[in-house]
Amino acid sequence: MNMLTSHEPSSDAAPTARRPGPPLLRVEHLSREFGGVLAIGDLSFTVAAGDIHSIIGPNGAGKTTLFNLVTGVYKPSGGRVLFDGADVSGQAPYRLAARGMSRTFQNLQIFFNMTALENVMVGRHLHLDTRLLPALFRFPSLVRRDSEARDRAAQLMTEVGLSRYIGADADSMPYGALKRLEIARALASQPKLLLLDEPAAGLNATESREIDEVIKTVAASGVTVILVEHDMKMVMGISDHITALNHGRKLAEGTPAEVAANPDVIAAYLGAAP
Amino acid sequence: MLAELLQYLLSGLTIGAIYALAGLGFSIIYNASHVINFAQGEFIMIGGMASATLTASGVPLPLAILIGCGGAMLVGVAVAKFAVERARKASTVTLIIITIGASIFLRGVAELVWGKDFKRLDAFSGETPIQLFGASLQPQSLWVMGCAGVLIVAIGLFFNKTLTGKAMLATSHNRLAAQLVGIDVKRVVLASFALSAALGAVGGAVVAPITFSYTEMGIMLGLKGFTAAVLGGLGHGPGAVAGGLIVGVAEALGAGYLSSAYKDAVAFVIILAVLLFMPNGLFGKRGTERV
Amino acid sequence: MNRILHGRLTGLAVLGAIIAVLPVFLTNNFHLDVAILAGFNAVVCVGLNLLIGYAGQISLGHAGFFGIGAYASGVLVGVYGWPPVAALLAGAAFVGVLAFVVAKPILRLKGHYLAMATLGIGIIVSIVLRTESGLTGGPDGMMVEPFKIFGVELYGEKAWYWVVGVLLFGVVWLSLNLIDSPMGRALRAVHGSEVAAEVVGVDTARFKVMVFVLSAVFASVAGSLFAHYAGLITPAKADFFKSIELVTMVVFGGMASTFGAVVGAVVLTLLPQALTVFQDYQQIVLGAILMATMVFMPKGLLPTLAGLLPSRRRA
Amino acid sequence: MRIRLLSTMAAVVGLTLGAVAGTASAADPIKVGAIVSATGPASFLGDPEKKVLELYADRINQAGGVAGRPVQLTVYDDGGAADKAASFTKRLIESDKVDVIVGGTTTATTMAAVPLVERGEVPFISLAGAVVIVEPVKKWVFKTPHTDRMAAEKVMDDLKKRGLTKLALVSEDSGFGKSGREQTLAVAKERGIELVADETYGAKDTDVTAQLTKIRNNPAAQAVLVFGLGQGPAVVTKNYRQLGINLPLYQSHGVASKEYIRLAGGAAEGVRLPAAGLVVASQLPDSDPQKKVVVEFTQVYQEAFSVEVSTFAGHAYDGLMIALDAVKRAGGTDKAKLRDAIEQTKGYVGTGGTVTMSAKDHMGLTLDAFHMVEVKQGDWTLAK
Repeated sequence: MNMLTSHEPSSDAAPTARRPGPPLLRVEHLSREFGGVLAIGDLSFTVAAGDIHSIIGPNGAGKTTLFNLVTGVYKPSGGRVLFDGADVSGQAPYRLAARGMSRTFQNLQIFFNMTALENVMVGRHLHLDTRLLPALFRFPSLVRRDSEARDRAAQLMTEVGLSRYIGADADSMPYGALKRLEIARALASQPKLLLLDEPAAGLNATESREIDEVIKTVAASGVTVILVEHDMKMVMGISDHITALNHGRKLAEGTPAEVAANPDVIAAYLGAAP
Repeated sequence: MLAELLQYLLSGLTIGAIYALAGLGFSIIYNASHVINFAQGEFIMIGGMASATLTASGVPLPLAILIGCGGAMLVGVAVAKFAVERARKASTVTLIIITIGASIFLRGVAELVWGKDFKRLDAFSGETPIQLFGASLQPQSLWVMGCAGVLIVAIGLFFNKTLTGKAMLATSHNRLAAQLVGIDVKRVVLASFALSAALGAVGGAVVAPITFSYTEMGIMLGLKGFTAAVLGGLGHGPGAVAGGLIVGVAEALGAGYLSSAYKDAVAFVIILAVLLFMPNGLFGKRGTERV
Repeated sequence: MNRILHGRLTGLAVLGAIIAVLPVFLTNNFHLDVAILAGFNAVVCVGLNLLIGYAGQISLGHAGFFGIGAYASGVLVGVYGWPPVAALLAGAAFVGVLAFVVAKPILRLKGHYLAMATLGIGIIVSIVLRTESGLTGGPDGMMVEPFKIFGVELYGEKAWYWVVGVLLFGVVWLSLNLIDSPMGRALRAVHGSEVAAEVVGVDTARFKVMVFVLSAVFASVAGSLFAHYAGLITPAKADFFKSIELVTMVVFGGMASTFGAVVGAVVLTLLPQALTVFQDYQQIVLGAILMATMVFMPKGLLPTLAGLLPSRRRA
Repeated sequence: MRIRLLSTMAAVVGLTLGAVAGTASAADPIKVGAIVSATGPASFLGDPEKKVLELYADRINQAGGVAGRPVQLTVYDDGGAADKAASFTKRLIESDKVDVIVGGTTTATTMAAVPLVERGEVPFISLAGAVVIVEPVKKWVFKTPHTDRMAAEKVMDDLKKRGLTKLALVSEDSGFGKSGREQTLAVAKERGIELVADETYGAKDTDVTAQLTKIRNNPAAQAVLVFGLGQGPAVVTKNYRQLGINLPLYQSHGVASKEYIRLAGGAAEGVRLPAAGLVVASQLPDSDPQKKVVVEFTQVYQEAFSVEVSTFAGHAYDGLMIALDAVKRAGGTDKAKLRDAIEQTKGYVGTGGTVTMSAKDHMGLTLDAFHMVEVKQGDWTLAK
């Protein structure tokens, strides 16, 4: 497992027990309710920089809600989210993106009114000239950077295995390709932290494996990944750390092996009372 | 002073009752099909024109209203079947344009059938004003408020007590689920148009003795109905009724105490103010976006 | 990239050619007049299309901004003796500020609620114009003085044709530039998925406000020039029906297509004039055409026609 | 290829525009253009006008035309909108190339057309009521109906006769209503009548009780005058009775149509207004020179359309007849000569009265042509 993060300079003496990096994301006593129903309750955990950190739990455990809270889509009812040392609770998603956070969605959120390439180019938004006047009058500097962005987007699409869709309209692409398109778009913003919400859902075994590879490559390039996924084989295979949720509360956490052995987790998945 | 206020209130409630009926029509169709039907005002017009012209040619009033109602329902079903249903997947704006196209078309036909002049319909029970604490009320106002009240209660009972009504409600909550339990969603849409058309037509018939009927009578009434429906929260029936009454009364008070020229603006200022603080209207559900 | 650029230049060339050649076929001033009106509508529609077609935000009140521009010119020039250019700029600035102030709260609304709010603003504007008759001449409108710049009076359909032609060409050029820029993509992303745009750093509220202001300013400038050209403006130019007409042009021509907006504006400006032959059937035919087009070509005229040519990408 | 495509497109556009323009026929017709408000709030003025123009153009053509030339009539409906009227006027002048224009149902549509006909140098006979149309005199602009100033004068004279001096005014916010309001204020000052209330309403309002409530609560008011067109005054009349106001109610000549009585119903009983002799044709004394004309016109009109004649139908008839009479005298359709001939109209007896125009008077009617009428049992009667 530890090979996955081998790009990190490992100064530690013990080669088998990898020491976690400094925390990139801290969630403290986070809670959120919807009309009196608690979706997330008093949840705390830490994600170390450079890790692939998975969130697991049965349906309705609050995983997607947690993503929405961390990325600013929802505002927390209580608690805090600290990202890269700063309290970012309740900040708008675009501000968090500027701080280096990006994500994909369980229900695809593709810009179907654009080409695949343009979808990825939107991901470059933070690194481009987005002022009105240069756009209206097509300033040369804007055109130049835009053209670089186009090249970079094409490169990213190739990296996630979408080279054959570079000229395609998004609405003509198959489901599996769109899943990767979201990853490419998220990567285009050069995030420090990437949150992937069920990237393998709805994919067949071959496609899942390919996604698996993509995630590993991403992590290998130094991006911290938080993963929500139902495919246990995948989760157990690539995670450095796992947090298990049930009914919006933390059930267990630890290495894949520790979590897999936790009786509460087993009970939750088998449907017994926690 | 009090007599003056009462006078304005009565005027407002009368016209507000018509707005409420129109707003209810918007809501029913919106619930069934998520379409804002800008031809709602034309249903009102059909009711007003049919009853005015038919009674003028000797048809007894109740029969004339019934015929107007039937005609409007047929037209409503036709709009649903030939325009709205075929464009189910179209965007919101496209659907708005389709119903606007329908309203222009219907006005054109009405002009051809009934002519361009104003029609008069005699008040249902005379024109001797009723004196009420210094305010005077046309008997026809009582008809308007009474009919609107009865219809609103009847619609409420229909949705909550009958199977068809419950099926329509179910469709509005979850179209797919309704389809899965065997509700014919297409028929629900047709029924909603028929029902809205009937509401509009009765409204048009009862208000005609006050406003006269003419082919363009539906434009402003329809617009105010939309305002009422949005004010109450789209798809919320009682909300639309409340919205209609609020708009009507606000207009009358605005005309009386501020300026009659700005009375139409009053309604729109209110709705802007409400939407500023309640983006889903007074009683609308606060939906959270699912991602 | 080349294809998009290529499509843009081809489209601009065709538009330029049509504008340049058209006067040959317009045999009298009335024909020029209709062409000029179509041009004014097209300018407003290109701007409105940025808002509706590209950013996906509906406005049923844009005629209000057109009307404010028109009346700003009419009143400032006619009553206060301003130079027309200054009046035009003042009108545009006022509309810009007004649009900015209302945009923030309004653009939080979605779908039909947004439609209602913009409709309300448009109606309030037209009611104010109708009522403040001391300045605006009331429901029957006011006369506007001719456009003058550097002491030269712009007069006659011929001259105005070229002014509007150049204006339209310029506005289309600006619009095409904008669409194919980071800001343009951000706008389209807002339409595609607001939340997805946000998580890659797009401040959706800012861009929605910006495009709303921009399209309102386009409308105001067109309104100012229209007022000088027509010589008579009425509150009807700012009312609900005019707003609906503008939206219809955009949707009819094809949303999210700059040239579609132009085509929609031209066709729907000509249509009522052509339909006067039908006399009493005019409304029926107009209504039927609107319905039929939208039912059978929900994407609008130009994208549907472009789709019939398989090798071409839409402009 | 592209050029051909372009030219085809341009040609199609041109054809569409030109479709209605028509081509000149061998008979060289007299081209009469008309803009009327056949729809919209003023439709009960404009619709009869349109009917009359079409009816008489037909009748004249069947009788062999004017000086051997047929009349070719082009009518556009402006829906009561000033800007549409302006655009149709442009079309009549530039595209249809008419010799004379009749119309402008309302003051607003007329005033929108005025600068265009002045610039295009086409004789223009308006069917609208306000005095601003012909005062100051505009070279190419004439009108057939009585002015609002005359209406105000007639009403004030009637007030004085009844010993009333305090008047409440309710005017429409349209061109006609506004001009009428100004004239009323001016005339009231001249004749020593005090205006104690000055309310307005919108042309499309369906409820005017708020404004009338204020008047009802004003103890000074002795009579009420309404200045408006179309259905608005009927709404005012109905609301007036609903509120139980018992003061004498006056209307302007803007409602001199049976349509008004029909719409207002019983509420119109006792309403007084100044109107042309046409509405009381059969009640006119035989000595009245107008009698023959108005009785005949009434007969023709009612035979053709089986509806009651209105003064507005009469205005259109007068406009068309004055224009064609001038064509005869001018010996052709040269616009400048035609204009001069219209200005020289003398002793023409029409439905509105006896018209004698001059360089200073482009209407040519006197106060005598106006009759104060009162609604009694659902019909017009000459008021004493």
